[in-house]
Amino acid sequence: MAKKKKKAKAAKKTAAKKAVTKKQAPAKKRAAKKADATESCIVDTAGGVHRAIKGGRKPELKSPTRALSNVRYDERVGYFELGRGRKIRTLTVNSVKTFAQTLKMMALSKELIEEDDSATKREAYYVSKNWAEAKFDDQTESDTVMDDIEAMFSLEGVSREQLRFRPEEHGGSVAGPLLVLDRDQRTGARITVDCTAQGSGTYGIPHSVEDLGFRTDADFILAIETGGMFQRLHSHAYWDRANCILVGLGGVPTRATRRFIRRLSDEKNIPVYAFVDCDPYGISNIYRTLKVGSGNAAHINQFFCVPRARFLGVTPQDIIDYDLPTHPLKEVDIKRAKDALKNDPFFKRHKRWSAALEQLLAMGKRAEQQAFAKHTLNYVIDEYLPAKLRQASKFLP
Amino acid sequence: MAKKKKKAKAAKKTAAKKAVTKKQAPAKKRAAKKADATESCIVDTAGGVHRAIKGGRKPELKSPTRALSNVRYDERVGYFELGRGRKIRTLTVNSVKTFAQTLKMMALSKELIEEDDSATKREAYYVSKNWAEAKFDDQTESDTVMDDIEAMFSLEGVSREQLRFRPEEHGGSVAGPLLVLDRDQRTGARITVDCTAQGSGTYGIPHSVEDLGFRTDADFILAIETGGMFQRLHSHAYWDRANCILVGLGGVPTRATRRFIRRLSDEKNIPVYAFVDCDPYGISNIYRTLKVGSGNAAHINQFFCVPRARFLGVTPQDIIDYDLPTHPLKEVDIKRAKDALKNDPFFKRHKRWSAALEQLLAMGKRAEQQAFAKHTLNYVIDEYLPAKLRQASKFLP
Amino acid sequence: MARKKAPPLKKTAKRKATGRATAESMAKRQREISVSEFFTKNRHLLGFDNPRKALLTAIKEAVDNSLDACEEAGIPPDVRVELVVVKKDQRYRLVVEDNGPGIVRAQVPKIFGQLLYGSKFHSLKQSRGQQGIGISAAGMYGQLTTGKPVVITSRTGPRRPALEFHVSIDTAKNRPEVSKEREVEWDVRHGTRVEIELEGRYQRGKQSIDEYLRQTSIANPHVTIRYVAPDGESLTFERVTKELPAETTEIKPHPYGVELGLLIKMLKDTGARTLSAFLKQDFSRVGPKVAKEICANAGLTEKARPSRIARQEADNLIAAIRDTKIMAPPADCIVPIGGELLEASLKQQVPDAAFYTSSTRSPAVYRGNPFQVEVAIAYGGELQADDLARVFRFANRVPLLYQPGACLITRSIVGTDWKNYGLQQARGALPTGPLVVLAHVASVWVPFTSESKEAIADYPEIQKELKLAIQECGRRLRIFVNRRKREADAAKKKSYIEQYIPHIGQALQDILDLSDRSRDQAVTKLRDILERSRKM
Amino acid sequence: MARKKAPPLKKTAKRKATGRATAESMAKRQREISVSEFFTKNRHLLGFDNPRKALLTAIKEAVDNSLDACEEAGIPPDVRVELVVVKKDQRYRLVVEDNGPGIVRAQVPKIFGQLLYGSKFHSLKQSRGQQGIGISAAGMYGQLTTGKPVVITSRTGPRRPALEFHVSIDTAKNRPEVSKEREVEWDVRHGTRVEIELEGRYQRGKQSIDEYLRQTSIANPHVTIRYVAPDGESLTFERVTKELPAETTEIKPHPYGVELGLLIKMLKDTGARTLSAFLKQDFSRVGPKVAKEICANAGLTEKARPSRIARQEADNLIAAIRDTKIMAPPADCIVPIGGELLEASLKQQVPDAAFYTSSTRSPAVYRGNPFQVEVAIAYGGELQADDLARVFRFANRVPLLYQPGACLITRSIVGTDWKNYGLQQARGALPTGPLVVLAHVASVWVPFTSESKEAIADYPEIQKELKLAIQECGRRLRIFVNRRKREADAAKKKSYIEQYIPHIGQALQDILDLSDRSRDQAVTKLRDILERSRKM
Repeated sequence: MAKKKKKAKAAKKTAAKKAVTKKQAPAKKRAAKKADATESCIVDTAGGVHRAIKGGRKPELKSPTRALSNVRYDERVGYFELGRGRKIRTLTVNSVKTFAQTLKMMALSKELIEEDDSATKREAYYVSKNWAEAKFDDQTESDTVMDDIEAMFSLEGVSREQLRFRPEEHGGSVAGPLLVLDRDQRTGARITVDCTAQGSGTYGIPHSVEDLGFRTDADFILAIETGGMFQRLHSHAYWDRANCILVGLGGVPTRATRRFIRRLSDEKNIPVYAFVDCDPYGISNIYRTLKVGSGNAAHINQFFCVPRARFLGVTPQDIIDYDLPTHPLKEVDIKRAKDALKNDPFFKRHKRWSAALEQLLAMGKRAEQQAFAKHTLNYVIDEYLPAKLRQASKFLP
Repeated sequence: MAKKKKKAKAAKKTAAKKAVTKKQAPAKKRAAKKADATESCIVDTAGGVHRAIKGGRKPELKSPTRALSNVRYDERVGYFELGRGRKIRTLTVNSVKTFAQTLKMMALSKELIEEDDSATKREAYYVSKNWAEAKFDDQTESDTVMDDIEAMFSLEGVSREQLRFRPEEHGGSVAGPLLVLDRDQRTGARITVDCTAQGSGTYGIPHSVEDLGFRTDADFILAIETGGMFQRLHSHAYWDRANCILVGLGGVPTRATRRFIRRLSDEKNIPVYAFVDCDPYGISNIYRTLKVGSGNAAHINQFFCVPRARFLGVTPQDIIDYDLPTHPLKEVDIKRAKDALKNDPFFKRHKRWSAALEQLLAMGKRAEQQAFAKHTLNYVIDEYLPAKLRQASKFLP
Repeated sequence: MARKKAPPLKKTAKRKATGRATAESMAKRQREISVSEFFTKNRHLLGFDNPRKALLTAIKEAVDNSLDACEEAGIPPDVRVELVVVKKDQRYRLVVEDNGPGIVRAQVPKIFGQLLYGSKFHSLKQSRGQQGIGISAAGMYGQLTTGKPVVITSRTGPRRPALEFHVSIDTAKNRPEVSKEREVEWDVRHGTRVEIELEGRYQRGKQSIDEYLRQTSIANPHVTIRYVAPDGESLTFERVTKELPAETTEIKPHPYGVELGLLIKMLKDTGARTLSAFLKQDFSRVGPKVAKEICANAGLTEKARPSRIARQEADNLIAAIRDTKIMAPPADCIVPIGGELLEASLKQQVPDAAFYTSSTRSPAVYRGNPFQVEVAIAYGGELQADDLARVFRFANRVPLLYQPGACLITRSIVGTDWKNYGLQQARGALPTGPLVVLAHVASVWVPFTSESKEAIADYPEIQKELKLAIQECGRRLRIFVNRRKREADAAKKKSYIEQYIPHIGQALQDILDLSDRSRDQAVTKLRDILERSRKM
Repeated sequence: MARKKAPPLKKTAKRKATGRATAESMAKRQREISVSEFFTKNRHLLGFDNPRKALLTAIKEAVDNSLDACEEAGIPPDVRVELVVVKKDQRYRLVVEDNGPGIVRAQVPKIFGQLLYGSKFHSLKQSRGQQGIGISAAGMYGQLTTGKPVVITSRTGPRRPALEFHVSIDTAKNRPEVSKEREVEWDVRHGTRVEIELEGRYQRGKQSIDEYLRQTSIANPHVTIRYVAPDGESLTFERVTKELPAETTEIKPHPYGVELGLLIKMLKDTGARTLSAFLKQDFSRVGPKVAKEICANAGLTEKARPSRIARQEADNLIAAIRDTKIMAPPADCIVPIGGELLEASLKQQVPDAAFYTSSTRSPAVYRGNPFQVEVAIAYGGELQADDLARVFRFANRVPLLYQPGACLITRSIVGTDWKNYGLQQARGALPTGPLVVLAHVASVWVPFTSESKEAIADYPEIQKELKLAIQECGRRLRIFVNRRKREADAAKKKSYIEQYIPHIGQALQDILDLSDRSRDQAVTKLRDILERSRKM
């Protein structure tokens, strides 16, 4: 037993390192290593439970406290980090059902790793239908257990995707000078997908991006909020003109999209510029989440945040400089902005952001990224983006 | 003037034919012809207005009545068709503003065609900000005018995409044995996108699919409701095993996705099988809309409906045959099903569908397509789909 | 504390002998209770629930009396109301002074020192006071809370002396006690002045004295009221007209409103010798023909002696009356304010509206009592557009400030569908908009929901009249609103043509590659076409 | 009809000479109004608004009188109520008969034929009747609507004759008229029987006679009521105990409840020679020390003659009383029903609940009046779980059926947070659940919101006691509900362990590749660990 434990620990360390590694490794090899490390984590956790039982103690599971109070923001790290707060769940009469379900779910994860498969939250819920009394009565129950497992293993540097639970949502769209190194789904042979060669179509980010490799000489990644703007830039091959990779977020980016941008920017060391609507939703919910994550899901920030991201626009000052058509700020906008100014460690940390939000509130207006169409449809391509990019160093942090 | 008119009319006829053509033509040529025809339509309509004014009459615009009462369903045509009901809009004092905006919007469309560009609804709204008093005060206004123009030109067989107004929404995801013939966005050179060569990623359908060409030897197209199921089938390269093209709908399919499936199935003459949840939403809102369209947007059905679609599953009988985990039907489900049975020409026409809906109501239950995970995660690949496909002729119509 | 157990029955019997009561011992304790004692203990029944309301109620009773007296005497009322602080927020002295006919010496004590003494209770005639309780109750409340008598000064004519009385109530007997009576100097020709010191609390706002006086002035355009508030500020509500309301006449009861008990009493008390004469003399609207018909229907001879009519026969008589068609009672016993005056008054107090209208219904009858309803509204202008409509309620020209929710007037306004008249209205609520609604119910007997006379009770006949009057005002309001809207529309259309036709020209030029000249021709032509059609 | 224009002022002056009134002519019309006339016209103030309510009110007044009389005489009441149809849905004859002490001959006419005549108005003692209006008002209503007198039969002892009286009211004078008096055969030893014929409408259901009698029986466990309904069906509510409530004693007023006016009157009327004696004799809880302190605080000598105390001095006296600490009034003037009996009674009428409890508060005081509150609840069992809680309200053992929304009891229940006790409750509403709440307020003077005695008025002191009693019941309810829940939980946990531990074993085996034996050992061990902890 002792031997096994040691081995697991070593694996865990490797996994933790890998999660932030910048060195490129062949996809296959990395994938296998990761799988190994994840499995060891599961075995190690279950082993702890078993040991407790054998010793006549109540078994415990430890996960981070998920609350804003247990979050810290350090600019050098670049995202909201988990604090030291931990929640210990002891197996009691009351928690026995959830405990059983948690362990069953971990067993399912191990099985998925061994069979190199994955399951959505919903599939996992249906799998539980075979667990007799331990089955979930509805999906919110199984989602909660899965979130708990995710938080628990995040302490070991293992993400939900590594546990082989893949999200339900679509990935974003990609176009531009990027080669994605992947494997043929049939043969497992190495293949390369050229994101400049999709015609008017796009490369769709897969649900799990852990095992992808990249090759690119792009100068930056442009992360775009709306489908309409992404399509305009793509159909005019803006990526060619500016030598950049376009990523269409489609609103708040999915986990896969965030992880894709994070890995791409980390591994290729290229900056990420966010181009979103100028409103508290675009600034806070989309950009802030992309860059530093959110407070109440801090345990996943280490995987999903893109600390390299900078804010290209639309800035409150742009509304004035470009005489953009605006809408009045809605109640919810004002509330969101005030809340960010008051409570959000990110905006509080960056004076320039506080000033920008104050400016927005003072104007009482918001503008959409497509508002440049007022000048001419391609004003954004011909004027706005080039002008902005000339002063990239002045982008909001 | 007379000469111009004749030419326009001829062009119009061609356009109408092209819209349902099955012969394959080189993309470039077709695109150019279409653009020509669309432009002629616009010129012709505006010409009619001008002639009326010169004659001292109030100009009129004619569009189809958009109501369920003006819809007919003929199984041979395969989708809900517009009836003969027409609405005449006369230019009066009350309608002068909308009339002006409609003509301005048509002028914008002509400009887009001439510049080979396109605009989203939102961009069009912002373009109007330069129209002084004729500008739209909010986007719902401009959307309404655009819907009216779409309905008006649908009578000429011209779609909104041909008018170069592209939708805001994402297209669906595609994987499988399909070559998409397109043009390089930079050079305009012909290129081919191989949908088997996207690795774990996918081919993202562009916002406008009018000018795409296809090459494939797939046996069928499998249209899948959920991202989770699409990803399972894709990651196990099910498209290779079953020689089919997988299209992930992501809920109710977008216009681009519907048009993509329609054109692909028409031009390549391959059947479309829908694989959706077994509930009134999957059956009516997703499948019925995909196949025959909806009553209140009948003017676009000619472009977007996929009459070739058949219903693979999940059927109410599947719930019994495969002992699927279920949820109780919700109030809204029951209402929707009863409404379909009572009012929907499609379900009323097909006895087998009426019976299936009755069966669903009698059971009082619904099942999701991921429910097969109860057996094993890949039960759907190993058992369900093969069994179903052996009896494709028995699919619900 | 645990309940003390009652002793078992046996013991009770024993105790009965010693302590429990018998019929005889109980009889000894029976006593008459005077009506003053009764109302002292139940003062909330009269509107003296709390110090704030008490102050307002006392003023109201005094002003009502002054107005009634002036009008009866044909004098346009000048009323002065003054409120003096004795102890802030605790004790006030109220002074109400009028230019009425005064009160003769012998009557003063009873009017102010005896409950249920008055001239109006038995007469069917429209007046503010009804029961002879109000002013003496106010005095009693003052006496109870401050121990001070009511001070009345009265002069009945320029050549007669002004007399001052200090009057208290002996509540045990409901009889007045005059502690002082003397001649005083008073520089008015005739009139009455009442001073009451009482516990009270002074407050401005919704149910305040200011508001009560303002509304009184609206419903009484012939009255001038001067008001000196406790802080010394004075406020004057000037009369709009010097014309007094037409004099009302007293009527006899209408047969439809008579119950068996009252009929028996009337039969006993009448001076008439025959049943037929009794019916004709003692009732409204009974002529020889109707009397004959009633008698026939009741199976009684017209010559029957009223005092000999037995109970069962009287019962038949009631049934016969209900079966006989009898004309509605005469309406000259009630006098509405009148549309013109009501609008003028409303305009003076709510000056900034854009539209005023009113509707005065014909008199109608409930339970044999004639009544008449009138409604006026003010709309638009500077009135608050997003508040609920304000409602002024009046009964016999007296404003009703309390219990709006319990009042038939409020319910009738709420029950009207104001959406028909272009206003917003939530279910079960007053309409929302720049609207003031004033409603007045005048009757020889206004049915209040309680003796404190704060709300009008539910009678379907009155509700129907209220609704009809409201609807008439509503229809005129709709016409006004529609006309406004049409005018705005026409202006908008004219500018529409000017604004948007050039854009049509521009768009046609863009699409059809027209020359500038063609474009301008099209614009001109189109303008002609539309202008022509607009004028048709 | 357009308003007739009033003549201009000049004409008015002329008319004055001919028709308008003067002080003298007005004086001639002034008249006394009898209290009977007043209440005849304002009968809704007494609960005779409509025929249905009139029937219930009349029964209530008669039954209240019977119970008060029996209890005073120490006789466990047997009351018989019969309702006879005279004309369906129009006219009924009401008979209420008791085994009380009877009424002496001389008192019968006044008790039944004069309003405001009674024994309880001036005494501070807990009883059902208070004002001496109820039963004579019922008779007056009968007379007014049917013309018939009230028929009373009374026997004061086995050896005395039974006498029958026919009594009417002369409403103009508020005096009784006896139209017949005779000896009759009556086979009861002592008691009173009242018959009233009146207009009415009979209905079962929520505010019905059946319901009133049933609730009366709950609050009066020592009473047996037999009821014969108009359809001849009879219903008996048997007593739960033969013990009468403890006899209450009459108390003198407490100084804290006295206002200036009353104090002046008492000073005038007292037989005491000195101020100190007056305070000690005429008030509760004033001993030599307190009397001395009051006098000192008021700056008055103890020897002062009460009749010479001036108004201002009396005013000081009031202030002094408020500044002096005086013991709460004695509580033996009020008698609660008592927890045990209340629960027993509730169990008899609401038999299918799973849990009963009650709380009787110690007596407390509002405005110098002692009062006491008790609350009982029934919960669970067969009671409707998704309805609002049912509420039974009582004042001095009399059920209150009308105006629940205006009543302090309802407001206190609504204002309690029942979520604390495991029930659901919407904002501003009664709790939802299988719950019946009974509340009783006993006092020497119950403050009603109107003379029809349908709802208890807002006094913070009473509300506080109500809330405390409700909360005490609520806490016991919570304990009951929690115990139930704990029992269910324990059973559930036991089965939890059995159900889920094997899955933990299975999962550990899957993840750790355990042998079957290791797995089973883990399962056994884990079961031990959990069972052990569960029992601790």
